[in-house]
Amino acid sequence: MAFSDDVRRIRAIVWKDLTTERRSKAGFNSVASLGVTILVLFGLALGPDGKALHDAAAGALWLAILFAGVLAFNRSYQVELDGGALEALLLYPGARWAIFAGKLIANLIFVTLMLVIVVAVGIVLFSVDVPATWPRIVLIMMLGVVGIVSLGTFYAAMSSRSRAREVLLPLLLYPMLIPVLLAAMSATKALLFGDVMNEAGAWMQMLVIFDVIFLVATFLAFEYVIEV
Amino acid sequence: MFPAHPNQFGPPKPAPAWLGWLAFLFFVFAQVFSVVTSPADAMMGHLQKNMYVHVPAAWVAFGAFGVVLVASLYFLWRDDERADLLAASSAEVGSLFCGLTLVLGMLWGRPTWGVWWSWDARLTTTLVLFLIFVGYLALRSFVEDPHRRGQWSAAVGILGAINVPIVWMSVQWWRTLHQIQSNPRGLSPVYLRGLLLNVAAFTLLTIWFIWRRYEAARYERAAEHAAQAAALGGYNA
Amino acid sequence: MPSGMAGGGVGYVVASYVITWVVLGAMLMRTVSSVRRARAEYDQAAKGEFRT
Amino acid sequence: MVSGKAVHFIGVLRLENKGAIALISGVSTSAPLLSPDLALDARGVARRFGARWVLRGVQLQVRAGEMVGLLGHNGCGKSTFMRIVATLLKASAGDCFVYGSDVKTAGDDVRHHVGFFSHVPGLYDDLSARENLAFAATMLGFPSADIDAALERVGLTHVTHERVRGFSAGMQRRLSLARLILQRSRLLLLDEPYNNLDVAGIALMNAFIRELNAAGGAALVVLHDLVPAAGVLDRTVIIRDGRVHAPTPDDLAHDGASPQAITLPAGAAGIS
Repeated sequence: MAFSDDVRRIRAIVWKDLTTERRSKAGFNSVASLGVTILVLFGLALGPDGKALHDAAAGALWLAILFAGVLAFNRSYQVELDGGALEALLLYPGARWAIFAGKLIANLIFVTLMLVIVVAVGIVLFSVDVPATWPRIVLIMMLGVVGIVSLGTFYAAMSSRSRAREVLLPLLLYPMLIPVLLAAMSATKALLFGDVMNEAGAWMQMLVIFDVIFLVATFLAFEYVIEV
Repeated sequence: MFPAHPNQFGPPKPAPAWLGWLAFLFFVFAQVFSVVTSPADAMMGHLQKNMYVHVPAAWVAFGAFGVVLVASLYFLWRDDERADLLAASSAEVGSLFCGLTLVLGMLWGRPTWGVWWSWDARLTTTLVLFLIFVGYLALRSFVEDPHRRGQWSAAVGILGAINVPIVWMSVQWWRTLHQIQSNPRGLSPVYLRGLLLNVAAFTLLTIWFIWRRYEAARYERAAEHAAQAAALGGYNA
Repeated sequence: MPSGMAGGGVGYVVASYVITWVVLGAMLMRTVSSVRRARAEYDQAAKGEFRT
Repeated sequence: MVSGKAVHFIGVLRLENKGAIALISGVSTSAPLLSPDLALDARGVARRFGARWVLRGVQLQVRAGEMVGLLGHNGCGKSTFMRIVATLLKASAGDCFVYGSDVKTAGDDVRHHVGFFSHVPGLYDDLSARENLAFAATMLGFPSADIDAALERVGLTHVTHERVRGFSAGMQRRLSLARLILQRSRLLLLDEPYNNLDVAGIALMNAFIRELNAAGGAALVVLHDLVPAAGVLDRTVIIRDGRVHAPTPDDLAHDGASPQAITLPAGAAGIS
C-alpha cells in the first residue's frame, strides 16, 4: 500500500520533470548541443589524423557526456528552486527516496537521449566503425550512464542549493566518477577495437559493482542531504 | 544549562601538553634515528630514505580519512555535532598529509622512474583521495548552516570513503591490462625498524594535530553556544 | 630501474625532508594559533554569558 | 543563566515506543503533558542563523479547532517558526510536536497533518494549472481527488489548461489555495495568506479556513494586518524578541488593526 503510493509518486515526479523539460525545449537542445560542441573541440585538439581520432573516440565521447550531463543535473533542481517548488515537494508526505528515484529516472532518460545524439555525432566525427559487438557497447553505455546519473543527481541536490553551485558540483562529482569513467572508457575502447585482450568483461563487472554500490549509498544518504 | 538538545556542549578538554611534546620529540628522534642508522640501499642509494617520510605520510593520510568515515557515520547515526567537528578536523589534517604524500611520491618517482608522475594504482588512488578531500573541504566552506553542513559533508565523506577501494581496484585493473611498469619493489626488512618508528611518530603527530584542530573547532562552537545561552537566557522567565 | 641511483638522488632526499618539516612546522603554527584564537573567543563569549 | 531564577529544562523521554513522556524539572512548570489533542505544541523552540538568534524559545500551544493569528515585525521569526513546524527547517534547540508527532523524529507523520501555505507559490511554471494540481494530488496520496472542483472553487476554471508561467501573482496564490483545498490538512500553517489576493480571494481563503475549523482543524496564520482575518481567529499572539507574547492593544494598533477585529481571551499568551 505504502509502496504503491511511493511508486505513484515516483512516476509523478518523472512525468513532471520530463514534461517541464520537454516544454522548455531550450534546455535539452542546449545541453545536447554542448555535448556535440565538446566532441568537436576534442576533434580539433586531437586533430586531423584519422587514427588518433579513432583511438580517442571512446574517451572523448564519455567526457562529452560527463561535461554536458553536469548541466542537466543542476538544471533538474533548478526547476524546483524557481518559485519554491522544492519546498512544496518536501512537504508532501511519503518517503524521501521516492523524490530521489523520480529525479534519478528523469535524469537517466534525459542523459540517455543526449547520449544518443552525442554518440551519433561521435560516430561520424571520429570515423568510428560500429563493431558487431555493439549491443555490448550499448549495455556498457547504459551502465556508465547509471553510475554518472546516480552520483550526479545526488551531488546536485546539495550543490544546487549552495553558493557556488557551478563550481561545487564538478568539484565533488568528477573525482567520484573516476572509476566509472575509467571503466566505461576502457570497455568502450576495447570493444571498438575488437576486445583483443578480452578485458571488456572485467570492466563491465566494475561498472556493475560501482552502480550497485552507489545506487544503494545514494538512496540511503539522500534523505540527509535533501532536508534541512 | 538551558536546552534539552544533544548538540549543546561546553568547552573541550584540552589536549594534554605532554602529548604534543612527546609527539614532536618522538618525531625528531625517529627521523634522526632512521636517517642515521640506515645504510645506503644497494639499488636506490640514499633515495631509500624518502621512505621514512613518504610511507608514514601516506599511512596517516589514509588513517585520517578513516576517522572522517567513522565520525561521519556516527554523526548521521546520532546527530552529535561533535562527531561532525571531529570529521572536519580529520579531513583537514588528512588532506594536508595526502598532499604531502603526493609531493614526496613525486620526489621519489622522478629519480627512480625518471618521471614525476606515473599512473600507478597507489599514486592515482592517493590523488583521487586528495581531490575528494578538496571537494569535502570546499563543500564545508560553502555551506553556513551548521546542521546542513554536517549532514552534507558527512554524506560526501562517506561516499568518498566508499569510493577509495573502487578507485584502487579500477586503476589496478587499468594498469595491469595495459601493462605499464610494475610497482616499486617491496621494501627490505633491514629498513623496517626505521620505517615503523616513523610510522608511529607520524601517527602520534597526526593524533595530536587532529586533537588540537578539534579542540579549536569545539571552542568555536562552545563560544556560539555560550552566546546562545546568553541569548536564550531568561526564556519564559 | 632506470638510471644508476647509487650516490645520486641525495638532492631529492634532502628536498623530501625539508618539505616534510616545513609543512609540519606550518601546520603546527596554524594549529596552535587557531586553538589559541578560538579559546580567547570562547572566554570572551563565556564572560558575556555571565554579564546577562 | 547561572543565577537561581527560573531555569527550565524540558526534555522528552522516549520509553520503549510507548509514546513520549514529558519530563519537566525546574520551577513553574505550567507546560502541560504532551497531548495529541494539541494541534501544535512548541516548547522552547529556538533557531539561529549564523550568530543571530531569531527565535529564542517559543512556547506556543494550539488546540485542535483553534485558529491562532501570529503577528510580529519583519524578520521577527514568524516564517522561521512556521517552517520549523512544517519540518522544512530544523530548530537549533527546543521541541515541537504536531498532534503528538515530533517534528524532529517523525517528520513524515507531521507532514500528513500539516498544510503549509508559503509565501512562495511552489508551482511549476511549465505545467498547466490542472497538471500542477494533478501532480500535487498524486504526491499527497489522493490520486482521485476532485481537481476540477477545487479549480472551480478558486475560480480558475477558465485557465485550467494554461501554463502557470502566464499567471498573475494572485492567480498563482489561488492555485496554491486549490492545492491546500485538495489536501484537507488538520493543521493549517498560513504564511501571510492574504498577500496578492483580491477581496474575493480573501473571502475564499476565509471560507476555507472556517470550513476547516468546522471540521475540527487548527490553523496558525501569520499576519501583518488583522483586518482581512476579521472573524476568523480565536486569538492572536505576537513574536517579539524571539518569544511569543500576548499582544498589547498597542501592538494591534501598530499592526494596523482594530482590537475589536479579534477576540482576545484573558491571558492569551502562548501558554494556555
